[in-house]
This record gives sequence, structure tokens and C-alpha cells, in this order.
Amino acid sequence: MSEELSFWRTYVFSTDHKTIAKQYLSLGLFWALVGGLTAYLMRWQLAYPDTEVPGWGFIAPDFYNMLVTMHGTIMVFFVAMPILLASFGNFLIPLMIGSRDMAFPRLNMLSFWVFSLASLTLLISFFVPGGAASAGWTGYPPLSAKAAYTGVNWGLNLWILALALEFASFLMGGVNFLTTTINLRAPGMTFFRLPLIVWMQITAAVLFMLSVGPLIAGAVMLLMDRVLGTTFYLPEGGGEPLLWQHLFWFFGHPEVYVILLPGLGIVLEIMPVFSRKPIFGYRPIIYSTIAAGMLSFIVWAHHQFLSGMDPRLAMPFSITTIIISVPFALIVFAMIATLWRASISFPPPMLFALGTLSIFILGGLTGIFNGSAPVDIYIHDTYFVVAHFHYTLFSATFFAGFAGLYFWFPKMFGRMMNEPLGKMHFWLTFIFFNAGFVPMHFVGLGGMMRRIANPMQYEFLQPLQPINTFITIASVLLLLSQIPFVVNFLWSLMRGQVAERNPWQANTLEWSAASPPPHGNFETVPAVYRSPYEYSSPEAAEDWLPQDRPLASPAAARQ
Amino acid sequence: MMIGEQNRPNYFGIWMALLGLVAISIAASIVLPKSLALLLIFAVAIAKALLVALNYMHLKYEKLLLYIIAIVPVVIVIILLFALFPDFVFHR
Amino acid sequence: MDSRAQTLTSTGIPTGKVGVWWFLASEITVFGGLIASYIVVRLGSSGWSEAAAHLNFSLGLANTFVLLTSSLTMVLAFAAVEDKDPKRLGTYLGLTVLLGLAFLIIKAFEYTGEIAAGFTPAAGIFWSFYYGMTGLHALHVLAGVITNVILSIAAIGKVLRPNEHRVELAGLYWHFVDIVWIFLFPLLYLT
Amino acid sequence: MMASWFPENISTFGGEIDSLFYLIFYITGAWFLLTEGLIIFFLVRYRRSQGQRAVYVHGNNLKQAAWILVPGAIVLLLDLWIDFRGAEVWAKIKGRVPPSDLLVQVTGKQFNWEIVYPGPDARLGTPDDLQIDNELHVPAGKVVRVLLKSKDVIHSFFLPNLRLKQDAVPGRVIEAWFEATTPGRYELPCAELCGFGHSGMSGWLIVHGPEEYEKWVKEHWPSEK
Repeated sequence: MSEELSFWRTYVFSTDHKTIAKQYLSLGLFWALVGGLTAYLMRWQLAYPDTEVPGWGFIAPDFYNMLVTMHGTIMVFFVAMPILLASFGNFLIPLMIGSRDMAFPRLNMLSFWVFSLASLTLLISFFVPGGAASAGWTGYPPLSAKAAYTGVNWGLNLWILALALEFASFLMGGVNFLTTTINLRAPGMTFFRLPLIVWMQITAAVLFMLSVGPLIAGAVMLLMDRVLGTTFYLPEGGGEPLLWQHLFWFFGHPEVYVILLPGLGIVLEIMPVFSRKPIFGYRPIIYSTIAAGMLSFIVWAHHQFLSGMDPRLAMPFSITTIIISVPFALIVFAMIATLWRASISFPPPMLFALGTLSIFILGGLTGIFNGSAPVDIYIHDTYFVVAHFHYTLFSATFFAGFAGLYFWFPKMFGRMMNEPLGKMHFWLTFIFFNAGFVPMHFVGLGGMMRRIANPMQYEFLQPLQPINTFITIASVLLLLSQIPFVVNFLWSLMRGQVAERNPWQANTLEWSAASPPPHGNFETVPAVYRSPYEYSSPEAAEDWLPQDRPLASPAAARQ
Repeated sequence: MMIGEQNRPNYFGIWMALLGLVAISIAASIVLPKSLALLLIFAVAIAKALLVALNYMHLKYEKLLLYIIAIVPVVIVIILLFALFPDFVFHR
Repeated sequence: MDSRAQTLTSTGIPTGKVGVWWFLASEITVFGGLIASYIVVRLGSSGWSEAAAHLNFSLGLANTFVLLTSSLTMVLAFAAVEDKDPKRLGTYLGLTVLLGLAFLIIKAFEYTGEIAAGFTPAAGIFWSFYYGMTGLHALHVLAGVITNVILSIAAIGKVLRPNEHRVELAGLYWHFVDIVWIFLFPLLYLT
Repeated sequence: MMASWFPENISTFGGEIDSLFYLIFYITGAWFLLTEGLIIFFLVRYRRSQGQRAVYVHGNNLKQAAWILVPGAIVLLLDLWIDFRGAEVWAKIKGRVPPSDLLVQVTGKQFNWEIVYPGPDARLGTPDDLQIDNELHVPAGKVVRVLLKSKDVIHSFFLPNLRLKQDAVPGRVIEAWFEATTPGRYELPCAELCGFGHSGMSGWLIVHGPEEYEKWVKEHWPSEK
């Protein structure tokens, strides 16, 4: 099984799903730094407009637009997706279903290298004449369809190219995730014995693969408008600017769940382990996930209530949007019910999982305001929306992402992370996140528009400026709060306490492999006897019962 | 998968049928009034696509899972198509 | 690489086939999105039939014939795999490659004629869609031709043996590209 | 308490948007307190203690799952309530334009609002039209119909005090309407990213009392010929 491989085959052109997961993780963390830098520059400009940003310089309005655009693009496509989907999905799916690798290991490698190419393209776009894309991460034409409107020519072309490459990469990843889960499950691993994060990952993969197509078509049209002079989105040539918005959001809304579901999946894995209790309502959670996935295909136009689309369309989309809260409410209730009469401990992964839950609740609830078409008339394109999607996506990407990292770090790297530093990281992040983003709701209700470089240009926003300053201070502190994590991550990587196979006494299959698992994962392919969350089961003396541990008693055979 | 010679579809015959259908749609576009012709042309296109998918892609020998994988995206595209109508077709 | 990964199957469907069908599912939404856009934008405005009348109908028809025939040769190549007849396999794969190339050459000829007559991609919304749809489709044909060239070389060099199931997978893709053309042809040339 | 966070409302329909906002605010606020309260209570009450084993409840049968299904059903009912209230308000604001007293055309362009009044003949596109950039003068208590256009990219016509927002899309004419109640000067920013000058693209809505408006028309509109 484990023949000696050269350095290049082991670390660079690896086909091992665990190495590919780490590669995605490192690129994702790199982009998170860039994304954080853009956030810092924007926040400074908003708090102290047209002053010199410490460590940078002045920010011109078109540069600010570029920051807005690149912050969104980077955080959604180059941080959230590679970390939550590609990294955790790649690492966990084969291990959790008891497979030695992905179904198509070389396709997996190709997917990472295409993603690297996408990253390189996006990076280059910062340095071409005219600067990077500045038409918003949603790239609405006609602004994005003609270089003259933004003054950005190659930056925006490269932006489209980078997104196309990224989509290609995640399509390959999606094919792999789905085929692997469908066909490579260990004996006894039925669909209803899959850990919930696997369900979440494959639902996310289905959503991505079935929604991205129209946007790929739309991106081809946009690129042709820019390069070949076609007029798909230009009304002077008979085109329709609104078409892009439909194609974009037809993908864009499922995309939100592509990010959110793996995040929730991480929480669902971690909560039972540190509550020593089965997840409450395993099947209802799966059904809710599928229902939410299906509904997510018919809610997209809630991003366009005021786009000039037919007003009669608004109500059907408003209704589906608000109703999508039901499956998510069920998942949240199930998480809360898991805590009932549990035996809860609070190491860093559990703290971050609980942080995700409590923050996601607020993000979900503010979504109802946006989903209600009449309320959206006022709050659309204001900072209320910005606060809302940071509550949902920051919780999924960073809180859940950190939870997953603290939890699976011993499995990934064979060493434990430092607990006190982890707890400090959590509390600082939790406090400063809320300190920054709760007030943002109120700035939004005050009417402050998104994507403006200088709120002081508007009389009605001037009284809100102290809040803006406060948000900026909190955000800067939030960024600084990540220093304990960076220190902890790097230090534990080299000096952390060596991890045993199953440091958390968890049930799922990855914990029965070595830490870190060798190429090929398992000594022998495990056989699966039961569902993944049998904690405190009356059938076992300990309060855990791994999926692959046979029980001699007949009661166990019935499981 | 092995289809086996005995129940292998008549590949050549299906090709003839496809060509015949092309001829029908062209004839329709010349002879019939516009709206009727369009109806027939797209019915023929769907028939041709089904012939290719069922026989050449041998979906008719496959398990339910592959049918689902093939049909769900078609349904999604149809949803998208109808949702686009109010904004682009009826807006004048 | 771990050979087990290719052989194990929990559902009984070959793993490669599941993968290719998922890929095709995504491709359906790419072309579906493009065609849906074309339909609604066209129904919402006028003057498209007049523009479409400038298309070279006979070349479009010839390409329909070429592509349908190439689907036949492709499926016959698959039948040759089933019959364990490597010689026939090589012949039919080669024929499919030639027909694919013929399609691309005819298409290039058609584009040249249209551009010479002033109907460039910038000539109006119909032409935007015409070049967008046929161009994206032609890129898919090109990808299929490249795949088939690789398979033919392997078949002629007699190294395809352990990977003959790839003929079926390439065939699934090729027939899908054919189906796309089955819809593009009437949408562009017959209306 | 929350009222102070919104700008002053000066339109006939703004109050309905605000009250719908409060309806959702109270419903979601109650859920927020309930769920977060339960989480904190459980975390404290069921924290790990020596010798205490968690209870083995999986919640997969209907009887147990009812603990989450019933609250889920309540969420659905509240959702539908919000939807139906929303449908009424939406139909009133965006569904139909009531008979109007004044028609203006507002055209967004990088980076100004071009506002065209029909002039004495009440028709747009005639020589007696009056164009003023970035100043929208309207009478209080009258229904104003706005035709929104754009010359280049998408802009968004945003009147925070009227609770009105509508994108202006090139190639389309989009209708909006409002009835302002209180005379005064209110800002009219653009709410959709429209290029490097987006920040600062702003005009003014000037709502006049009846006599004042007559005076403004007399001074500025071309006289009837």
C-alpha cells in the first residue's frame, strides 16, 4: 500500500485526499489574510474617510470599489469554498465513509491545481494596468460589461477567468465528492449511517453542480461582451442587463448554502462529541437539509426585489424565501435539543461550534427581514444586509471553520492544538465579532448604503459616523484576535503534544485511523455496525461506541 | 456495462430514424404555418434527444440513480426558463 | 494510486459512469441556462427571424448530418469494445475523430463566411447568441475530439485494453454534445 | 426605542413598511431570546460533572422529534403571517400606481440624477420640459409618479425618508410612485454601485407646501405658450 513516493509526489503533485485537503487549507488561509487586509482598508476608510490608512496610504474611490469587489470575491470563492468544502470535504469524506481515497484521485489533484491557477489569475489581476475588478462581487452589467464604465479592462477579464477556473475546479471536486460517497462506502455504511457532515457536503456539492451551470453560461456571455463586442447585457445592442442578475443569483443563492451547509455539518459533528449524547433528530436533520437544498433553487429572485424585475414575481419568491427558514429552524432546534440533559465540556472546538450556532441564529433571523419584500424596499443595499450576511457567512466560514480546525487538527497533523490559546482565540473573536457587527445592523437601519467609500458625503449619514468608527475599532481588534490562532497553529504544527488516534473519544470512522492517517488511510477497511452518534448508549459501558466496533450481544446486532 | 448482443439496440436503425426526424422538421419549417411548425420542430428535437439518450447513451438499461442524475438538471433548467418569462417576455 | 478506488462500487454502477453523469448533469445546466436565456430574450424582442435568415442553412444541415453520424460511429466503437474487437474499435474511433474534425472545419468555414458578410459577434443580439451558443458548443466538440484522439492512439497502440471502459465514458460525453446540437440547430436555423 | 434608528418617515406608505419591520422584529426577537436563552440555560445546567452520564435520546421517532417539529410548525405559521402581511404592503407600494398628480422622469447617469419635469402641458418629451439635475421638487400631499431610466449603468433611486428604493435599469422604463407628507429637504442617494463616483452620487428631494410649490413652479417652469 504505502510505497515510497518522491517529495514532489508526496507534497506537491499528490493524489492523496488528505494532502490535497491541506493544500486547499493553506491556500484558503493565505486568501483569508488578503481578504482580511481588504477588510481593514475598507473599514479604515469608512471610519476616517480620506485620511491616510496606517501602513498603506490614501484610498481613492475607485480603489475602494476594487476593495469591495475583491473582498467579496475572495471571501466567498477563495476562502469559504476552499476551506469549508474543498479542504474539510476532501479530508473527511473518504475517512468518514471508510474509503482509502477519493473515487478519482488524479481528478482530485487536477481540481486543486486548477484552483491554484484560479488563485494565480486572481492575484495577477491586482497588478495589471487599471487594477483589479471593481464592479462589485456580483459584477452587475452594464457596469461590468464595458471597460469604459469602470476604467478596469484586464482586471475584470481576469476576474471572470479566475471565477471560471474556480468553478471548473469545484465541478471536478463535486464529481469526486458525489461519486465517492455514492460508490466507495465501507461495508455496512448505509446512507443513513453517514455522518451528517457527509450529508451536508454532498448536498452542497449537488447544489453547486446544478446551480453553477447557468452562471458559467452567463460568465461566457459577460466575457464575450467585454472582449468580442457582443451585446448580451448591453441594451443599446438589444441585450438585457437583468439577465445576468437572474443567472448570477440562480447560482448565488444555492451558493450561500454551499458554504453554510458544510459549516453547519462541522457543528453537527462536534456537538455530540462534547455533549456525549447522540445528535437529536438525525433523520429530521437530513430531511431538512434536502428540503432546504431543493427550496434554495426557487428563492434566488429575493436578491432582485428592486432590480426592476416584474413586481408580481416578488411575492412568490418572498414566500419561498421566508419558508426556507423552516428547515433551518429545525436544524437549529435539533442542535439545541442535543444539549438537553447532555454532559457538556468546553474545549475550543466546542466553543467555536456553540459560537457558530448562536451567531447563525441571529443571521438567520435577520434574513427574514430581507426576505420580506416590502421591508427589503428600505433595507436592500444597506448595511443591514451586510450585517446579515456576515452573521451567516462569517459564522459558517470562520467560527465553524475554526471549530473544525481545532477538532480535526490532531487527525490532520498528528498533534494537539494548545487549549488555553484556543479558548482565548474564541473569546476574543466572539466578543469583537459581535461588537463590530451588531452595530452594523443599526447603521443599516439608519439608511447607510453598501459600497460607498465615504459616508460623510451624505448629510443624513453624518450622525451615524461615531458608530462607523466604533465598528472599525472592533473589526481591527477582531483581525488582531486572530494572532493567537496563527501562533497556536504554527506552534502546534511543530511542537504540539502528539495526538493519539482518538483524542476526543469520538465515534466516526476517521478516529479509528492513525493520527495522521497514512496513505490509504486504514490498516484494514473498517466494517460499520451502527449510526455515527451512539454516545452514552446503554449498550456500552463507556459513553461512546465507535461505528466500527462490533458488539457481541444480540442487542447490538439489531442496531 | 455489458448490454450484450441480443438486446443491443439497432444502432444503425436509430441513426436512420434520427435522419428521418431531421427531414420531418425541415419539411415542417417549409410547409406548415409558423406556430404549428415550431411546435412540431421542438417536439421532434425532444424525440431525437430521447432517442440518443435512451439508446446511444443506453439510459434505458441503467439504474434509477442515473435517471435521477439526468432528469433533475432538466427540471431545474425548466424552472429557470419559466421564471425568466415575466421579466423578458411579458415586460412590454 | 490505489486501484481499489476504481473497482469498489457500493451501488453496482461503475464509478466512472457515475462521475461522468454528474459532470453531464452540470453541463445540462450550462447549456440549459444559455438556451433558456436565448428563448426568453428572443421571445421578448423582434427582428430575430430576419437575422437568422442570413445563416448558412445548408452548412448547418450538413453539420447536423455529420454530428448525428459521428454519434453512430461512437456507439459502434462502444459495441466493438463489448465484442472485444480491437480492430473495429480503432476504425470507429478514428471515424468519430474525423467526423468531429469535419464538424469543426465546416463550422469555421461558416463563421468565416458570416464575418465576411459583416455579421460579426458585435452585429446585434441574435449574433451575440449565435456566436455564444455555437462557440461554446464548438469548444465542447473540440474537447470531445481531443478525448477521442487520445483514445484512438491508445487503441491503435494496443494499450487501451485495461481502460476500455473509457470508450463508453467518452461516448456519453460525445452523445451529450450531439444532443446539444440537436437543440441548437432548430433554435438557430429553423426559426 | 428602535424608531430613532430609522430616518424620519415622510411618505404615506413608509409607516406600513416600518410596522411590518416591527412585526418581524418582535417575532424574530422572541425567537432570538428563546433560542439563545435555552442554549445558555442548557450549557450551564448540563455542563459536565463527575459521575453524570448524558441521557441517551436520539430524537428519531415521531414522539421525540415532536420537540423540534412542533416549534418548526409554529415557525411555519409565523412565516405565513409575515408573508401575508408582506403581500398586502407590497401590492400597495409596488403592485399598482395610484392616479397621480405629477409625473417626473428621473434618469440616472454616471454620476448624477437627471430630473425632467413635463412642463405645463403635463407631457414628457415636449419642448416645454424642464430639466434640473439632482433636484426633485414635489408638492406635499400629492401622488407623484416617477419614470425611472438610466443612461449607462444600473443606479438605484433611494429616498430613505420615503422608504422608497427602486433600481434604474438602462433599456427599461421603471415606474415608481410616492406621496410625501412633510415639507422639507431630503437626500436622494444612489444605492447601487455605479462606478468610481458612486460614493457621493446624491441629489435632493425638496418637498414643498402647496403655496410654496405653486411659487416654485411659477418661477422655474417655462410659461405656457
